[in-house]
Amino acid sequence: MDALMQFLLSGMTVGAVYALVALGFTIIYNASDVVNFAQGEFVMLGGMITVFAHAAGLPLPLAALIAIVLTALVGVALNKLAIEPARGAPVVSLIIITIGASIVIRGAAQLIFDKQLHRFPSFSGDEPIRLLGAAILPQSLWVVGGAFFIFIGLWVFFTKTLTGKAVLATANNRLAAQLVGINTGWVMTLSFSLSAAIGALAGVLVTPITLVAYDVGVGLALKGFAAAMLGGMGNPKGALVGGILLGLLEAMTAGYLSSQYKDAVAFIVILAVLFAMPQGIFGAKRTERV
Amino acid sequence: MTFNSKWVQLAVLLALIAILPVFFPSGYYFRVGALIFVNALSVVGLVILIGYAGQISLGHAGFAGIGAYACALGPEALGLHPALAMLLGALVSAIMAALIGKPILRLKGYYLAVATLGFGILVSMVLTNERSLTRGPDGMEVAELGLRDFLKGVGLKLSSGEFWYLVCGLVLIVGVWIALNLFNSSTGRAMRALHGSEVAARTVGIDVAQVKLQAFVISAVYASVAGSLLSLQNRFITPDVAGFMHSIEMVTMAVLGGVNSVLGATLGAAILTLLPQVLTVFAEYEQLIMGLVMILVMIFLPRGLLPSIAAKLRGRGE
Amino acid sequence: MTLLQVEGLGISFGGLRAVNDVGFSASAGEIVSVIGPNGAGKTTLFNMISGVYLPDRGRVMLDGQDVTRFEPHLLARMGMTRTFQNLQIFQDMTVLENVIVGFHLAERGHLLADLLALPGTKRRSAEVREKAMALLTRVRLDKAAEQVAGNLSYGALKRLEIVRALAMSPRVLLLDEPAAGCNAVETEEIDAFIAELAATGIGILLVEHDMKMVMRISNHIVVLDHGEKIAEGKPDEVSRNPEVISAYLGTVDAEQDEQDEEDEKEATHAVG
Amino acid sequence: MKTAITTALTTGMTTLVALGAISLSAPASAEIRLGASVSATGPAAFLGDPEAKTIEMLVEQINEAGGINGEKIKLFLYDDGGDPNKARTFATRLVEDDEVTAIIGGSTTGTTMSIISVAEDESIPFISLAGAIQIIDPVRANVFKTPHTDRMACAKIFTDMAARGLTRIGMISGTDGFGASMQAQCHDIAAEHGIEVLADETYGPQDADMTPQLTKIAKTEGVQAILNPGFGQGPAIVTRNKAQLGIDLPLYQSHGVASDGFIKLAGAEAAEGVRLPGTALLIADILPDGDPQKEVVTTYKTAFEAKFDQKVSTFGGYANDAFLLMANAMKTGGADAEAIRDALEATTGLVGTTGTYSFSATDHLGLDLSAFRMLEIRDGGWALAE
Repeated sequence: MDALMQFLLSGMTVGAVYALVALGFTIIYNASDVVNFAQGEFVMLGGMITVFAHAAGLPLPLAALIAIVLTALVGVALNKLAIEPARGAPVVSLIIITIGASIVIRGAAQLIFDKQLHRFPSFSGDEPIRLLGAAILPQSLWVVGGAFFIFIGLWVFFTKTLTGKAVLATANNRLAAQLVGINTGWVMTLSFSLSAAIGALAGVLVTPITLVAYDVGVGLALKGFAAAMLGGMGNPKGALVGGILLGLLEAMTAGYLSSQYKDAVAFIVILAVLFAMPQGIFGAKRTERV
Repeated sequence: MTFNSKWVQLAVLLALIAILPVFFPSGYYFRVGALIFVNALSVVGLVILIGYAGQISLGHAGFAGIGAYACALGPEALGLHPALAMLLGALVSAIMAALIGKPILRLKGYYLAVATLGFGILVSMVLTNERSLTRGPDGMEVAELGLRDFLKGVGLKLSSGEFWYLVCGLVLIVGVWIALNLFNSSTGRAMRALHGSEVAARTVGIDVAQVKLQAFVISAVYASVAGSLLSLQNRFITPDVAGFMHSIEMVTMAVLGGVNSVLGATLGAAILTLLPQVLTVFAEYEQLIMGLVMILVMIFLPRGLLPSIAAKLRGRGE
Repeated sequence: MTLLQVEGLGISFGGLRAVNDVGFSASAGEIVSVIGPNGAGKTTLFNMISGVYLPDRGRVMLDGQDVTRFEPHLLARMGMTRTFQNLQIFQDMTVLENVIVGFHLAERGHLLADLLALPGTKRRSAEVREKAMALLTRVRLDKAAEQVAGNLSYGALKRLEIVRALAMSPRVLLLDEPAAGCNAVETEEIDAFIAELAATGIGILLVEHDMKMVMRISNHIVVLDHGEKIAEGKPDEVSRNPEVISAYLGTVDAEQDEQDEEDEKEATHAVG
Repeated sequence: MKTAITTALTTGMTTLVALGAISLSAPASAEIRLGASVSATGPAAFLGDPEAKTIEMLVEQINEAGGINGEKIKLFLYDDGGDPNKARTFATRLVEDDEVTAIIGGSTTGTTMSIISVAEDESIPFISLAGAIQIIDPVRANVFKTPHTDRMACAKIFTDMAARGLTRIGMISGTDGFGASMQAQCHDIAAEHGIEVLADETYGPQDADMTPQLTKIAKTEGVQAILNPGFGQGPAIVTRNKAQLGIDLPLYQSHGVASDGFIKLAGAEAAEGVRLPGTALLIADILPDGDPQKEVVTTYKTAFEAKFDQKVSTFGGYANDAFLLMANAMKTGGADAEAIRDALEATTGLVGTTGTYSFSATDHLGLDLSAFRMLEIRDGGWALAE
């Protein structure tokens, strides 16, 4: 029983990490139909900048804030320099562009920072919280809380605010959005900076648990992408559920089957879900118009 | 027509492969050449899948892994000759592609991307984790093909580099020939048609699911043979060959050179294989430059290097 | 004799009945037109008959065989094909290749033969190429044969789409607004061409907005409104039907707006 | 038609130009050419990064001091990114194009194995920096290595466990090359040392939480200690997770994390009491003055930390030792590959940071367990466990 509880808590922690990355994918995808494979690099930047700013003597909250702002700027630059100029390119080209961007960011981080692993102190100490015979670190609660907070924020943003609706409208039909007076250029800037900021915040939250190095982005982006697709790309609910589900799956497989094949089981489930629901769990069905 | 573009393309490729060695200052260039040909071979397969049929795959390194490990395991576990093992690998890849392609190819765009990605990761995971068979992440040694010794026996003495340059060059030419045949055949046109409009292709009687599957299987065989050639040449193989980054590298090569053009894709393979070799002087900046090249080509030459350059040249000529 | 029979066909999208209980039949050599205001469900009806959408209710019979829910490529093999309201051309292929693809069923051989360019494949290819050129000549597109299809004018593409469909020697041909966007001369040309086709014994199902054209060439007219069949009969009968007149008069303005909106959506869809 | 020709010509020209661009560095003369291919970037970067820095630093030092027998060393250093395929290409390049007389490198077992086939074919002496036993067993004429084998690390750990009466253990290993190789080696020799492996778990190199695996191990009846072969962030997370779960079993890490960075990442509190087999390099400060390794570790540590503002690691030490061995052999062998190989094989009693090397025709590792020291983390620092 307490073992099961521990697996659940572990799954929640890891799942929340994936969900945080997956949530970052949502906004850019909603605004531009681009899956940004550089999303993992935003997470890395969030962690690395905080580490170095903190090491330079800044208090942790200020370091984190600087990291989030700087990463948001990187997001805007990514949009202006790489995505906007290639608007309308086919999916393959966009995948190559964002992967290229992730390689550039990683290469730059390796030059600017270093190749070492880093971590900064947990926000609320390392004294584990005991729960029904299982233990969870306070930082995990920060991560899970962060995922839910961002989820609710995004949900409100997309359904209740005019700006959020403008983002959705831009993705749906850019021309029409412009015609009704939406500044689509601004919407794109906003979306990229928000996505990048969410990624950076994720990096700040997870670094005390997962540690950070210049090359952690690829792995995170892959899992986040898988989680987002599992839940249905573009839907914040899908990102949250997909992430948590993926984390729980891995933890349960590691706990009860084989830790060797926990990633395999996760991907098999994703494949199975996509066969049954080609748009993911919460993805919108699209009828082909002819 | 006595002369068509298929034969011109093949002739140019053949001439390049035959003439370039004259300029090679050392045996190392043969190695690089052979690598280019191997990469080009798997990329030509992707041209069929992505360029002709318009389907994406981020997991084709998985098939390269199957081909590579078939050559490592076949001789050891089944006592097969490495050449037969290569055929077996191609067969296994084809069967795997047919089995997973059927459900996967119903998906579109990013969903197809994540599904193929999952497949690739599964293959590399099996290769990494099944230690008793594959020796795990440290990799395993691969048997000698034996053909070089045979050639030596009949009086043709080639260094390892020269031999593989020749073998990979010849296989690439065959691969390109097949891809060009396909382009102008009924099946090839069906692939390109469904790329243009799936629904229209269906209404003229094209079994879209089947044609997509054919493209997937053919490209898988290309990747598998390329993987086999790589492992036979290196005499050593690790699960990295099936890794995600290798899949990405393959797609990048294809798209960079021009995914609709067999020769273009070959050029893409050449550039991306050469780049790290040229950039060793700036090793620190290698990644940065690599990423920038990917972005810039996609923005300024969206159809890929070769088609864009060719279009520019043609424009000036007129 | 009856070639195509549609019985009680219906489909709903998210609870909304787009088409409900529509039935009619068409014989060889006959031109049956489906008319109605925009949003009446004409294209949806076509999509169901041609297997693009799966109907919720009803049957489609081709030559006495139940072909409901058959995939489009199977229907094509049985001799039914179609064109599209908003062109579905293989943009990156040449004009000639577009038509050759239409010959797919006649040309296709074994995959291995294609890969190795065996003599049989080459022979079939050459035959088909010749036939395709003949078809292009018929619609005066032979000069453009080697051009990339995407470069052609709209009217030319409309004709190209029709000959592509003809390439497979269909017994039943569904034409979705073949004259839309064409000028008067082109319309007349297409008009004559369709009549010619019907004369060779092809059963033709036509969706068309140009009422003059419909009245002139149709043998039989089916009128849809709000997804339901409101009238059916010979052209002069239908044109006098008061229900038909009110359906048209009542929606003339709304119709145009809706059409524009749809076109725009399509355009962006194609770009994306 | 015309398109096809232009297209084809363009391809041809571009390929030619690109191929021409490779040969920027033309060979010069009167120097000893040393080749190196290490994984300075990629997943094995924290092996390859200090290795690359060490080799560059040492070449610079020796050339400033006048070279070997008056001849300068020219270093050709490539970054294979941990990719065995690239490593093989660079090895070919080193041998065929740069015409080096000896090679150091191969940060991982995979890259090492790729370099081996080239070195063996062309009879170029090669010192590997990777751990697996298959590199030197069976002995290959031209292949040597400096790190202890994984098998020796297992033996060292098991000996210590047995001495403490811990005979039934649980293992949690990384699935990267290092972890997987050591996991297999430990299994092989566990019985010899009277150790029983009751639980055997793994984790991926990028995993963020290992509590399920640790819970399983802790729940396994009779487990007395935990062994964690792996490198990178994995061992740090395992150590933290173990503390989080309050598992009160002794934890052994591998030599893969023998650096000060590990204590920082795992946190001094969680890492307290962790034991691992390490080299003298880590405890240079507390090494008694009479220790034979005192001088060499202090020299290297001081130079490296002064130059790079970065703590030394065991891995940089491997490169240091490989270079010392190579330079020593070059003193007698000059720029002749075969003579260097023979001199290498004849090396006796060369003191390095990892241990004292004595090669022979049947032993191309030349280390024994004596140089491996069982270290324990106490109060956030390293201490000798024995």
